[in-house]
Amino acid sequence: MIDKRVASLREAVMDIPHGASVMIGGFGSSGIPLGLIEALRQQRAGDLTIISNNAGVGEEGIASLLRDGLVRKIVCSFPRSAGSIWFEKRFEEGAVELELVPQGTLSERIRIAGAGIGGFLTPTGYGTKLAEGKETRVIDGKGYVLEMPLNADFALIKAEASDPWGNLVYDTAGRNFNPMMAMAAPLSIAEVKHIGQLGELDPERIVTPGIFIDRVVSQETIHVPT
Amino acid sequence: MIDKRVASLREAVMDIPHGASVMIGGFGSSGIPLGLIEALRQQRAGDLTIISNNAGVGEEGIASLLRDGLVRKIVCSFPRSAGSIWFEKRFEEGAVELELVPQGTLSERIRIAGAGIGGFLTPTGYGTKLAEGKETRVIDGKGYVLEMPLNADFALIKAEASDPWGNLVYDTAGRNFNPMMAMAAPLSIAEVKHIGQLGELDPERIVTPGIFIDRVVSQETIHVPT
Amino acid sequence: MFRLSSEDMARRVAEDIPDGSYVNLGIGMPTRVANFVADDKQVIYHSENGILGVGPAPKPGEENTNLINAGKQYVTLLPGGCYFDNAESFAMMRGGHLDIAVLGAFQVAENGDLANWATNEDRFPPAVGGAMDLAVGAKKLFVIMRHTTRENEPKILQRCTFPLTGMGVVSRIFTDLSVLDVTPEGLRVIELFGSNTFEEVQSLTEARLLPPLNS
Amino acid sequence: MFRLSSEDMARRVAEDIPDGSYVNLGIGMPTRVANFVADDKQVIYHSENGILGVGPAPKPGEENTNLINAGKQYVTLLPGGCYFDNAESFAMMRGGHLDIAVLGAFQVAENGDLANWATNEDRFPPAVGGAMDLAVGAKKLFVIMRHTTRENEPKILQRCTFPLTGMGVVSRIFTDLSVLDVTPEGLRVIELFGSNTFEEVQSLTEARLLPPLNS
Repeated sequence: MIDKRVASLREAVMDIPHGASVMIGGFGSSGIPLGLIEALRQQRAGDLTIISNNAGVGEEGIASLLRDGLVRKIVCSFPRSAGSIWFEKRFEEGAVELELVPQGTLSERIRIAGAGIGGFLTPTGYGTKLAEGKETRVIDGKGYVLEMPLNADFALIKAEASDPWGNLVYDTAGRNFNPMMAMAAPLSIAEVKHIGQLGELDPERIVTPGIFIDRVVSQETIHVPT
Repeated sequence: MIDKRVASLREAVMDIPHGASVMIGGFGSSGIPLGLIEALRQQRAGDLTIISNNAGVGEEGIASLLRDGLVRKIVCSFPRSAGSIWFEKRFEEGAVELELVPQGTLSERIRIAGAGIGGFLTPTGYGTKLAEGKETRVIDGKGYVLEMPLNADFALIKAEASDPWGNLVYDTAGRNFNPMMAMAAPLSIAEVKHIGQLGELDPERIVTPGIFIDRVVSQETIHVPT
Repeated sequence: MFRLSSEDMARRVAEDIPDGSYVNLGIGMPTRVANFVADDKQVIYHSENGILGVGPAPKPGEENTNLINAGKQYVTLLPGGCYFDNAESFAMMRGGHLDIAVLGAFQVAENGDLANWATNEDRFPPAVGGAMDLAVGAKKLFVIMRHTTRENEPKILQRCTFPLTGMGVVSRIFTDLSVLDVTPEGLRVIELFGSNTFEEVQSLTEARLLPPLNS
Repeated sequence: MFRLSSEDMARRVAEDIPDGSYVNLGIGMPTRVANFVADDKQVIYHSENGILGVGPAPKPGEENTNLINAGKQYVTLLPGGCYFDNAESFAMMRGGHLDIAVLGAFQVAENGDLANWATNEDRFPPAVGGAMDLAVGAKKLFVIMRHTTRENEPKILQRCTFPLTGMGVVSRIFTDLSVLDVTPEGLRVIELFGSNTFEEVQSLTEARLLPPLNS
């Protein structure tokens, strides 16, 4: 029997160890697994490498991991936003390392890691500082940078609904990085609003097939301890 | 006003010229734009390069283009099936050139052509006859072949339903190569069962965003002349 | 010198967006261009996080935290719009499917080089987002920016001095003084606002300009 | 020699498919394995054209020409199944997300090389389909084939003489005579069917075999 449901956010992230690399879905306020991040923060694993489009704002989400000193390195495209105070502070202190990746290169590097592809040639960033030290080539007069796969030990995913097999449907623009990240980690954990019965989700609306998901946890049945 | 509807299959393929490269969606009997192929056959453009997973069976679809001598070259993964008599005949005669591509490499080459990527490294085919003459490299002990984008002048797409903006939803496994091919040609033409009003399609179910589609033609309003 | 207001700059860019275009508007001033596109034009807006057919801001109380644009503002979806993941969104951008992207800039060079993501004196950690992908991918890249810095230094240069976003990517520059096209021959002034003369605009530009073709 | 029937070969493969596995079955004999997986196991079948959760054949009259498997047979979708495009389907395969793939073969070499898509005497134009992607991508690759050709020539060789599908990709070989594992030390017999002896199986195998560990 395949049943990927776990009973609590705490249990869902319990085995993420010190030093792990963790992908976290989301774009701004959209599609972020805030419950899983909070459970990870309380779990106190540190020295983390976080891969996410943004670096968090205010006091919640990735910002709370930075505030608590749990992050060693962050890989993202847009760390600085209105309110990204904890990222800015930790970066200025030299406490957190930043790998800045153009957004489309970030999502494609994650996708190819999940797709078993060893690298790809992108025109993005050619001739810029972000391509320094990278292999390049010119094909038919157009310059390309060779970019490599980006995977992680764990992926924290946010979706709208799931089923016991881990199939996921999303709400509006909440997809963003979640579908690719679900593919790129050997252990992908999804936080959803609702887990239905098998067959309840419209198969034509499923965006992330359950094969990419290892655990699902529903906000209906769990409570984030504070 | 954006309105991509055209009145007939004939009109939809009218400007495909002699010598054009044409992608055709489908896998076996599934998701093939049979009406557009028949209109293309009647239009009599020849010397075509056809990119499709299969080479047609019986007397319809790609097989009818081969029978009528309209195809110069075929790029596919699985040309030989029960009933692929016209492909076999034309191939034996030396009348049609074959470029055989592993299926996953075929769909990814088409995808990257649509995604503006200049090449990718795949482990598929490494050390085999299908990688002969291609650039290879070994990364962390694993061998990869560099594969290049595959685009075409036109793409013929089959979907279930559309709207005036060209958004497409599919039926079950009818997606197959259609979504990637829609991206990889400057002129993509979709044959659908039904064209609804704008807003009629569930935005969460749309698989091919209309930006990739240039013309849609509905089987409801058109009739294939015979 | 006659200088357009920010609003009029956005209005001028909007004039050059044809009916039926797929358009991505960058964060900040570029986003305002949408306010001035004539009602008789149908323009489909793309948002890099994964939306095509972005609609206006929702009514108060109807905001959905998942439904935001690249600038993290609440938006809605028009009928005919749809959603997709970030990899597909950037496939659209990088793959040349968007007709027009409008971006702000720190500097533009006469060969079309764009610098809009970092300066040499950053006190903040850098951020790049989707600018580099848009720069290489859009069929036409419009830049909207003031012609000079607040200190009246030229921003249109022979070579950019700030880190590049993309090489030779800009199609057209809309400033508060004029409109300029990047051409194989160099930067050509195609419109002068108000009473501005070619010589006046040249004097505020480091790159050498070509005069309007019909002047 | 004791030789398993095709049915019993498929039954034997089915025994080695664990509960909860994601499995791709190749066209032909591999597809029959599904018929013998015990009812108390939940196995999710993948079809390369873009299905996860492939169900049994539809009732007559309920066929959908769009809903077919890789072998072009009509199928159904189980509750919990879903659809995706071919690029995503092969991302699953190439990316190592499938637990087991079962393929037929012309030849297997002692180092795990697989030859299953072309011979040297093809009278037909070649076809490769998804075999090469499955070969490199599945976590475990099971081969199901007769131990020898119809002419009693060995198919398990020191080196394949037919064009390769993949290098060093096979995990386990199920033949009508025995089950063999590809190990760093070489091909090890892990099961002998009926009264077959190690020596008898070796005599029908070109590659040198290692005896069962507990024999």
